[in-house]
Amino acid sequence: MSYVYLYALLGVGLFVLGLNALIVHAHLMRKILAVNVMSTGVFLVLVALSSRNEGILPDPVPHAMVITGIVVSVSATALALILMLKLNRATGKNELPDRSRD
Amino acid sequence: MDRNYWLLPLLLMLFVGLGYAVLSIPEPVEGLPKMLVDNMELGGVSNPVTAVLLNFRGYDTLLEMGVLLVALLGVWSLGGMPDYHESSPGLVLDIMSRQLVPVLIIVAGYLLWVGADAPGGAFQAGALLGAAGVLLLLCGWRIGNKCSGLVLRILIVLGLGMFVMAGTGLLLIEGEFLQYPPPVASELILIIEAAATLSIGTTLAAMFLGSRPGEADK
Amino acid sequence: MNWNTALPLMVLGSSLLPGLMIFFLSEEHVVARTSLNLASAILKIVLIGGMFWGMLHGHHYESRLALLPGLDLVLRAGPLSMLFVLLSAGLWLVTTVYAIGYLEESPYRSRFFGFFSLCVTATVGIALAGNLMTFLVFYELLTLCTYPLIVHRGTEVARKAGRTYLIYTIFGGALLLLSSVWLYTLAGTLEFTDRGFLSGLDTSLHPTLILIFALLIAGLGVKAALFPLHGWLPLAMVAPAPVSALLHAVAVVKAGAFGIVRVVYDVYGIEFATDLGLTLPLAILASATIIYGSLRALFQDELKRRLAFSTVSQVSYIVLGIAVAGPVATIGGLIHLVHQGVQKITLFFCAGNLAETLGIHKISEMNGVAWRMPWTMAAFTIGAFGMIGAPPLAGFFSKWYLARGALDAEQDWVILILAGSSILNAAYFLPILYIAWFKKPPDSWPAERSFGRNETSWALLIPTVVTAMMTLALGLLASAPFGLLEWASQIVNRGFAQ
Amino acid sequence: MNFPTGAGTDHCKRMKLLPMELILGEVPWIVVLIILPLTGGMACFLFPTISKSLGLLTSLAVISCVWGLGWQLEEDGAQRYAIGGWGAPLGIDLYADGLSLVMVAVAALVGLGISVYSSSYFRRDKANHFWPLWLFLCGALNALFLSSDIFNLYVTLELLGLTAVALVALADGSEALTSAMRYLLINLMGSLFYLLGVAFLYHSFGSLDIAILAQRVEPSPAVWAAVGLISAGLLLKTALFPMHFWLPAAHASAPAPVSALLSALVVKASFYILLRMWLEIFPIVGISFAQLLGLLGSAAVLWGGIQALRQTRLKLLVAYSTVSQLGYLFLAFPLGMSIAWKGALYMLLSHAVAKAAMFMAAGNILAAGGHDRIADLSSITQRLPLTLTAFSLAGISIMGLPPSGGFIAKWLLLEASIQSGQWWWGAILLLGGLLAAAYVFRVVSHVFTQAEATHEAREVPARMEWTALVLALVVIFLGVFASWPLAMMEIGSPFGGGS
Repeated sequence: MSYVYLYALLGVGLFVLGLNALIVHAHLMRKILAVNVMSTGVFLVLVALSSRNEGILPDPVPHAMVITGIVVSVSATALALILMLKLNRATGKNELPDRSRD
Repeated sequence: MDRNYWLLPLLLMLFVGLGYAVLSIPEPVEGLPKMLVDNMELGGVSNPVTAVLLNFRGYDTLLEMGVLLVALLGVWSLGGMPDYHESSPGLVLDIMSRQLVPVLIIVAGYLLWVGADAPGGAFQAGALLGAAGVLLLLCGWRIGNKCSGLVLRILIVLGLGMFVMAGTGLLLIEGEFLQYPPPVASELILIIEAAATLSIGTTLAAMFLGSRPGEADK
Repeated sequence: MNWNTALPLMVLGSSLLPGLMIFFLSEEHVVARTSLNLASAILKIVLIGGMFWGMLHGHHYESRLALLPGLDLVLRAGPLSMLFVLLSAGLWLVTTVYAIGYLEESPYRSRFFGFFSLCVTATVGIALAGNLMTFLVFYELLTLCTYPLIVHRGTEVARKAGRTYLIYTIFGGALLLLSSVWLYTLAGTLEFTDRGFLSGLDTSLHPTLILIFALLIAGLGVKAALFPLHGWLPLAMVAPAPVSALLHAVAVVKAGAFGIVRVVYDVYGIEFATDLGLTLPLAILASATIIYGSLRALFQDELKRRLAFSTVSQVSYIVLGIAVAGPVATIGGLIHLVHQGVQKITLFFCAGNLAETLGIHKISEMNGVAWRMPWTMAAFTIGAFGMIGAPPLAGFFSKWYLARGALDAEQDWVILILAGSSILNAAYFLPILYIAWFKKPPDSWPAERSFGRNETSWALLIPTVVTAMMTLALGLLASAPFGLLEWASQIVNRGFAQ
Repeated sequence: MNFPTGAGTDHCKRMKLLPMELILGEVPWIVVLIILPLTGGMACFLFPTISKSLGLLTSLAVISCVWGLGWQLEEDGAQRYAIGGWGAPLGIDLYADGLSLVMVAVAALVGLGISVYSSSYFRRDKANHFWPLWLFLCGALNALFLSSDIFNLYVTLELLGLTAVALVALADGSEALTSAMRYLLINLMGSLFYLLGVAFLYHSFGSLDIAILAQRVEPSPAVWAAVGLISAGLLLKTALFPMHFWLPAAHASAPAPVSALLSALVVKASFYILLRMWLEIFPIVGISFAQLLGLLGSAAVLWGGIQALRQTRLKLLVAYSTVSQLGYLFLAFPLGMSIAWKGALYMLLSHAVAKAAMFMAAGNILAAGGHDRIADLSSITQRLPLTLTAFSLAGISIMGLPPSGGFIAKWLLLEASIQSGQWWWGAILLLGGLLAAAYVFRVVSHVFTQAEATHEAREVPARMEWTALVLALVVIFLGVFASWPLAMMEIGSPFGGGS
C-alpha cells in the first residue's frame, strides 16, 4: 500500500510546485499552466488515496470527482486562455500589471 | 526575485505539512464503497464510476455541464477572436483529418456505449468529438451560417437541458429530482450521456474557435 | 391599535410624513409647501394637546415595536416627555413661520423644509422615547437630519462647520451606543423607569456603572455643548437663522440636556446616582461650562456668536439643576429647559431680523438700531432680561429655584456660580441694549431692505413678538394652576422617594 | 402525479390544508430554486431576443420560490432533500435551515433589484451576454446556499467563479480585462485549495456530506490540513485582509450591476461556506484560529476604511468599503456565541442590500457625468437627487447608524463582544463606524455645494435611479422591522441554542 502514498505525495508535490510557479512567474501562460499543474496534483491525491487497500475495488467516488474536476478545469483554462489573448490584444502584454494600489 | 527568499521556505513547509497529513490518513473507513456495491444493481449501469457520475451523484454532473456552458458563454462574451490559420492546411493535415475524423466519431460512439460497464463514458467520448471538431477547424472548415445560430446553441445546451428536463420529469413522475426508476435507469442514463457527449464535443470545438460563429473578426 | 397606542405614533407621523412629502415638491410649489408645513405643525400641536388632555384624565399612551429580542422601540407619553414635546412642537410652529419668511426666494427650500420637519420628528421621538435604545435611535436620526440644515448654504465655511459638527456628534453617538449596549448587557433592560433601573445591581458592578455614566455624559454632552465638547456650536452659526434658533433653543442642545435628565432620573435614578457620587462631578462640570460660556460670550463682537456662547452657558443651568440633586433645584433645571428655549429663540429671531432687514451681523453695527426696529429690539430686550434673570421674567424663576434648591441641598457654592454667571450675563447683554437704544443711529445701514411702513416683514416679526410674549407669560403665569411650576414639581416628585 | 413531501412532514396533517397551502407545502421549492434560474439561463441563451423579459420573469419567480421555501421551513423546521432519492453518504443532499434561507432570500431580493437595474443598463449586444450569465450566477448561488455536500459545493463555487469572471469582463477596456484575469486566477487558486481540503476530509472520514462529517470528524493531522486548506481557499475568495488585493480592482472596473452583485452576493457565498463549515465541522479546531480570524477581520475593517478614505474614484471607494465591511463578518468568530453569529449574518444581509444600492448609485453617477472622480462630483450630484438619496440611505447602514440594518447588526455584535468580555472587538466595531462615516460623508457632502452643472449630463433612466433608492429603503426597513429576519435565522437553530 505504500506506493499509493507515494503517488499521493507526488500529487502534493505537484500542487506545491504549481503554487510556486503561479506566484513566481509573471507570464500569464505560465500562470495558467501552473494552475493546471496544481489541479493535476489535487486529482492525483484524490485518485491515489482512493485505492489504499488492495483487493477490494478502488473507491469510484474520487474517480467521479476527478472527472468532474477535469471538465471544470478544462472550462476554466479555456476561459483563461481567451482572456489572455484579449488582454494581449488590448495591452500588448502577456503579464498582469504589478498591482499599484495597496 | 527577492520574494523567493520568503516564498520557498514557506512552500517547503507547506509541502512537508501536507505530506505529513497525507501519510497520516488512516485506513479507509469501510463506508461508502460497500454501500456502493450494495446499490450497484439499482444504479442502472455496472461501471461504478459511471454509476456515481450519472446516478448517485448525477447532480454534480448536471452542475458541471453548467460550468462548461458558462465557460463557453464567457468565451463568447469576450467577443471575436482573429481567425487563426487562414492559410489552407497542408496536404498531410488535410488528408489525415479526412481519414481521422470519422474514426474519431466512431470511437466516441463506442466509448459512450461501453461507458455503461467499462471505463469510458460521456466525457471521454465528448473529448474525442471535440478533438474531431478542433481538427476540422484547423483544416479551415467553418460552420455554415445557417446552423451557426439556434441549431448550434441547441447542440450546446443539449447536455444540461436534457439533464434538467430528465430531472424535472422524474420529479413529477417519480417524486424525487433525478430519481431514475431502476428498470429504465440504464436507458435514461444513456440518453443523458449521449446528449452530454454531443454538447461537450460541440462546446470544446466552439471554445477552440474562440468566438461565436458569424461574430468573428467583428 | 386604539388611540392609546396610536397617538404617539401619530404625533411622530404628523411631521414625518409631511417632511417626506415636501422633498418631492418642486421649488415653485410655494403655496403647497407652506400650507403643508403650517398644517402639519398645527396638527401636531392639536394631537399633543389631545394627548395632554388624555393624560390628565388618566389615559396611558404607549406605542411599541419589537426590534430586538428583549428590546422594543417604545414611544411613551409621560410628564417629562410631555414637557419637551410641547416645547418643541410649540417652538416648531413659530420657527416654521419665521423660516418661511426668512428663506423667501432662496434656493433648495424644499430640501430645507423637508429636513426641517424630519429634524422635529427626531426631537419629538427623543422626547417620547420610552427606553434608552429608542432614545439613541432618534438621537442619531437628529444628527443625520441637522447636518443638511447646517451645511444648507453650501459655502466652504458651512461645509467645514458641518464637518466639525459631524465629527463631534458621530463620536458622541458612538459613545452613547457603546454605553447603551453595555448597560443592556448588565441590566437586561433599558426601559426608562422613575428612580432608575440600575439600583438593584450588585455592588461589584458599581465601578463599571460609574464608567458607563461618564461615557453617557460624554456622549450626551456633545449635543448639550458641555465644556469641553461645545466646539461645534459656535461654528454652526453659519447656518440660516431659523436653523440656529432650532439648534439652540429646541432641537440639538436640548436633546443633549434632556438626555442627561433622562439618564440621571430614569436610568440611574437620582438617589442612586448620588450614592455613586456622580452628581457632584456633574455639577462641577456644569458650573465650569456656565462660567466658561459666559466668559467667551463677553468677547464676541458677532451677535450670533455671542448668543451661541450664551447658549453654551445657559443650557448647563439645566444640567446644574439636575446635578444639585435636590427636588427644588431640579424644578429649576426643568423649567429652565423651557425658559431658555423660549428666550433664546427670541434672541435668535431678533438677530435674524437684524441680518435680514439691515444686514447687521456685528454688535458694533447696532448703534441706535432700536429706533429703526423698535419691535424687534423690544423683543430682544425682553429676551435679554430673561436671560439675565430679572424678575418677573421667566429666567428669574429658573435661577430662583436653582438657588433655593442649592441651599436645600446644602451646596452653597452653587449660589456663587449663579451670581457670577448672572453678572456675566448682564455684562454681555446690557452693552448690546445700551448700544441699540441710546447710541445715535448711523446715516445708513450695511444692507437695508425696505418693507414699507413695517420695520420688517410680518413673517419675521410676528414669531419674534410671540416668543417674547411667551417669555413674559411664562414668568407671570409661572405658578398658575397647571402652570409650569406645578407641572415640573409633579415630574420631580416621581423621581424622589417621598 | 404525487409531489414529494419536504423532509419531516406527515401527510395526514397536509390533507387538512387548503389546496393553496397544499401546493406551497408539497412543491420541493428547494430544488425549484436551483433548476429554475438554470433553465432561465438556458432559455436566455437560446432566445437572446427575449432575454430581458425572460430574466426579469425568472427573478420574480425566484422570489416567490424563496417565499414558498420560507413557508415550508416555518411549518416544518429545517429541511433535508435527498437528490435522486439516494441520500447521503451515497448521494447528494440539499439542506435548508434559517441560515440558508436568509442567504437565498437576500440573493433573490438583491437579484431582483439587479435584474431590474440591468434591464435598462446594458446595451443590446452586451445584454445578450449578460442575461444568461447572470441567471446562471443566480442558480449557482442558490445551489451553493442549499447544498450540504462539500464536493458539490466545490462545483457550485466554480460555476459561481466562472460566471463572475465572465461578467467582470463584460466591461470594455483593458482595466476590466486585467482585473477579470486576476480574479479568475485567484478564484481557481482558491477552489483548488478548497478541493485539496475536501480530498483530505473525504479520505479521512469516507463521506462528503457535511452532517455526516460533523458526526465522524475528530482531530488528526489530515483534518488540520483540511481546515487550513479550506479556510485559506475560502478566505482568498472572500477577500479577507490581507488577501483582499484583488477585490477593489475587480469590483470597481466591472459594469455597475455586476459590481453590485459581486460585492453584495458573490463574496458572501464563500463566506457562507466557511461559516457553515465552522458551525458544523470545524468546532474541533479550537479558539486560537478564531482569534486569528478576528484579528484579520479587524485589520480589514481599519485598512479598508482608511483605503476608502484615500480613494479618488467613487467606485473604488465603495469597493474598499466592501473590504472593510467584510471584516465585520469575521469579528463573530472569536465571539462565537449565538447573538454574534446573528449579528454577523445581519451585517451580511444589510451590507448586501446597502452595497448593491451604493454601486447602483455609483453607476448612475458614472452614467450621468461620464466620470466618478469624487473631487468633481458636485456638478453631477445636483442633478441626481434620487441617486444621492439612495447613496446616503445606504450610507447610513454602512456607518451603522440607526435606523438601518447595519445598526441592528452592530448592536448585536457589540452586545456579544461585551457579554463575552472581549470588548476590544467592540472597539473595532465603533472605530470602523467612524471611518465609514468619514468616507460616506466625503461623498455625501458634495450634495450640499451650490456648484451648478458645468457640463451637460447624459440622461439616466428613471428605472436605474429608483432601483437604487428602493434597495436603500429596504436597508432602512431592515433597521425598523428587525424581529422578522432575526426570527427567520432561528429556523433549525443553525447557531446552536441561546448564546
